[in-house]
Amino acid sequence: MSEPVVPETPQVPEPEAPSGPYVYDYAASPQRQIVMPKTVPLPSLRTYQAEVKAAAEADEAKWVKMQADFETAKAKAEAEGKDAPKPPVRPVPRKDDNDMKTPWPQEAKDADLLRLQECLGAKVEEIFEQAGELTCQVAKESILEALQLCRQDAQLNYEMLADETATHYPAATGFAFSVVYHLTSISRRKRLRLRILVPEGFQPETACAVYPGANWMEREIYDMLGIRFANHPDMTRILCPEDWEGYPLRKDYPTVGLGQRDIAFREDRGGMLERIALQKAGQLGINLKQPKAD
Amino acid sequence: MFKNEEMEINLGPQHPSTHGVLRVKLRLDGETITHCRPMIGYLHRGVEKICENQTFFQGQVWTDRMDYCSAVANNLGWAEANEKLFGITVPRRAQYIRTMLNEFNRLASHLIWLATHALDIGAMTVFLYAFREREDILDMNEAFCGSRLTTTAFRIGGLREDLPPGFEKMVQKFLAKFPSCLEEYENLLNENRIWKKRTIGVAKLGAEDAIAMGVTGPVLRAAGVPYDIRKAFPYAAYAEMDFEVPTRTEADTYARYLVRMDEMRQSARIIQQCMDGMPEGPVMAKLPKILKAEVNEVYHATEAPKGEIGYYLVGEKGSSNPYRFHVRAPGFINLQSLPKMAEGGLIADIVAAIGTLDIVLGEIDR
Amino acid sequence: MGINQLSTLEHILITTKVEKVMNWSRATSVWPVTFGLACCAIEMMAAGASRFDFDRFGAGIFRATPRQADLMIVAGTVTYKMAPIIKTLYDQMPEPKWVIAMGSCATAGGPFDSYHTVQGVDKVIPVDVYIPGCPPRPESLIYGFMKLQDKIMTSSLADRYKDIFEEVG
Amino acid sequence: MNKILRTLIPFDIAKGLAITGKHFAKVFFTANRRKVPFHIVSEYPEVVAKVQPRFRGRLTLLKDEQGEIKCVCCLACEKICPTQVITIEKGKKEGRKMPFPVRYDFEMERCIFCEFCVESCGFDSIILNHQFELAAYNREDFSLGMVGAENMFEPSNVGKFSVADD
Repeated sequence: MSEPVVPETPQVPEPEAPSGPYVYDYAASPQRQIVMPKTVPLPSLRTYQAEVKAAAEADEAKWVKMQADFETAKAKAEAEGKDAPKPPVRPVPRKDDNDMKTPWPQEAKDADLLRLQECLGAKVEEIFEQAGELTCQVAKESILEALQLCRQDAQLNYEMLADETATHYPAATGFAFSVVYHLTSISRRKRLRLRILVPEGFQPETACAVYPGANWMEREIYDMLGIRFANHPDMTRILCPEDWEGYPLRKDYPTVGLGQRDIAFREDRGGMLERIALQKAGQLGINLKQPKAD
Repeated sequence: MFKNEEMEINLGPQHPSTHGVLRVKLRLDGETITHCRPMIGYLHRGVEKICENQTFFQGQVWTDRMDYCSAVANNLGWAEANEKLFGITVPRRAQYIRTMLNEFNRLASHLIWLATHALDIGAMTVFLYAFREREDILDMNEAFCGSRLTTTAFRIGGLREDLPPGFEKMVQKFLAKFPSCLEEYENLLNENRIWKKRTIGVAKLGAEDAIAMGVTGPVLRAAGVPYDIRKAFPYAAYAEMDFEVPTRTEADTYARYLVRMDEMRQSARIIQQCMDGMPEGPVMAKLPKILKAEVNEVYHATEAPKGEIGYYLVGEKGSSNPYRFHVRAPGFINLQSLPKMAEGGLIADIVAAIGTLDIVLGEIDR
Repeated sequence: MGINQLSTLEHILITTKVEKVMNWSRATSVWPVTFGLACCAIEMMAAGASRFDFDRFGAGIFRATPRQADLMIVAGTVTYKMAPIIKTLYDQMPEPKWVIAMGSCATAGGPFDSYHTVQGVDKVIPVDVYIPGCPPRPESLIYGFMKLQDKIMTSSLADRYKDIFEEVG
Repeated sequence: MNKILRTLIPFDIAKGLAITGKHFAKVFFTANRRKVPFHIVSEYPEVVAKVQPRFRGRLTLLKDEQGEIKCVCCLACEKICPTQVITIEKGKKEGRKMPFPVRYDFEMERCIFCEFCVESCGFDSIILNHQFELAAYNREDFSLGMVGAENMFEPSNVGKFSVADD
């Protein structure tokens, strides 16, 4: 069970603001502020149904309370001999006049999802449809099994792994990331989304054995979010330099990086001064060696 | 005295034929490549992270700058993914205009591919000819959106403005001359001995390998798989268009060249149909002033010139920013297959292999 | 006194003329290095292609190696992974050399105010002309290039190496 | 034998030259007959470049007929700007009911010319004009604004597209 990760703001000396009007105020930049999410926007039929039920109950309770208030007010008014107050009208939700129709999660009716549930049994945690897309959430230990089933089963036959990515949910309890696999069946013209929820430190099984194309996508997930995949042939960073610190797409990482604006340059036109030697890439990608003071 | 030794060399990041800042680490046995490892990230700009701090409306400008050769296709995917997230119905005229601009964009992207690919292999003239036609398309981009390259063409729910006056005339003028221009390129290349020697049988990638690696776009179609998202999962106005999906079975560089040339013909056909059947009506759906998402996740894929571009969006309840924004970049996935294409071949052929993948580093690194 | 004056005059006459000729020849045959980073590189290619013929300014020969080039057009976003390479390339260019920062990204990091982007290439190498735009039109690039030509024409050797002379003594 | 001959006699070069020559002749003669310039190269510095009416250039504040700045500091452009290049300071001016921008800063070095600001403006007080010759020697020159900048307020000398014109 992982607690919501409270970000430790590293103590980085602010770069000194050079004079001149053109300098962008980095300290005040909205990109620098970390806003931790408070909710867990994980679409799920179960939570949606619970929300709808809770909302209906609250609505009903409000209505009952309004009626009770009316009764007491009426009794009070009668006792005092005044005119009776207006009976309450149940408020109807306001209808917006626009072309938007929010897609809500719906019961799974598609044959593929039912087939997955039939084959995997209790390993399937949830199936639902939303916005015309099929989602199947499986247990995190049995993702490889589910992928193999999708690839090899004659009725499913999802040949291509279109995309694999992950999302960070720091506010959630019980898990920290969701990893989603988007499968495409070229022959059947269908798409399917598999989803697992993984806690911090858990290493899900790699999909490279079933879909070799997952290699780089999993490296990107590791680079950006810090989820390591078990049995992956080459679990190294792909976009950031090898010695980059932190995982940028986590919610506790600021958009403007940590202490990265300290590149200094000294004009060295003729090559007569001491050359500014390039060092091995430092902590944050680049470290230009300062020239010695004369 | 002579030892059998493998040599390791770096191709890039500054190399004229890597189309940007790609670095490829090669191990050579003589002139044969035994090991090939593409290294990317030299243009990683953190688009996904920036978008999480921007509203849905603002997010569009970042999609322009991912695949800068086909900004309109990226805009289309972004707009459609958002429309799926919010459940917006787009007016029909807007769909037609989107389709038309998307096809123009495919032409521009394929032309720039043709120009640079031919330049890499040694045909300079095609570069000058292809850029000549591309300028006409960019003029149309500018007439419609106000910018040549980074168009910011569409808005969530439709378009900002209708077509400018005189646009139809420009389109017809372009369509009248474009087929003859295509013939010109083919005259220069199709039977060119150098071109044929450097492309036929080079950088093969079979259908099974391609599907396993997740490769999409013309590279997959040149291997004989007629998978085109415009046909398989129609979006915009493609369901009403009559066009073919050109395929080849040779799966080599020359086949990909032919597939792309045929695709340009089909694009011109689609543009003509769009102009003929352009419906009247509004171009923007009725929307609230500020779009607030509900808890929802969508993955919307469209057919960009390079392959399948997919947008994965997670919405947070009551928030106008995307909670998570991820791009399935076609170049990123296609580039994975470079070792499969290049290993066992000659070092000179890796230039052809990189060129035929039609990569744009902006979308690979994002 | 007289001799002294004459030598001063001679000195002025000859050096200014040589400088002028040198500047003229440099300004009219600036060879840029082929170095595209991002979106602006496409517009740079367009500037070199058929409609905006960069050859008209003597700058159409894009060299693939920095050792044969005088001008580096930094066209695109500079990231932390790329910055050391740009510095190396710049160091490899022979003197005299000039740099054009093309586009918002090279000028100031542009829209990409993020963890992996250098906020302006002038943090890594000195820049002579900045061209804003995202990306700039080819005409913008040509205008910026003409500004660079003006700068080359009006520059003098003494100014160029002033700080270095001062330091060396 | 055939191969050697083909290698010796440069057929392909001749073929390529023929195509180029044919093309040149075609363009040359049609252009001459129709009395149109047959070259496609734009003569930019000598001939003023033509841009399309919707072209997005530099941001400009507009004045109304009385010479007053139209901007009323609703801060819509500041909020919608994806790169946060606009900074407005609200203030008051004598003899004016609406708020008056004491400072209107525009950092052009970061601007991406997306025209979202103009789209969001409900008072038509800003436009992106047709100016694209913006190169400068210093980054300071890109910091435009009401304080210390000269032509931030002037309407562009080139006519700018507006939605009403269509």
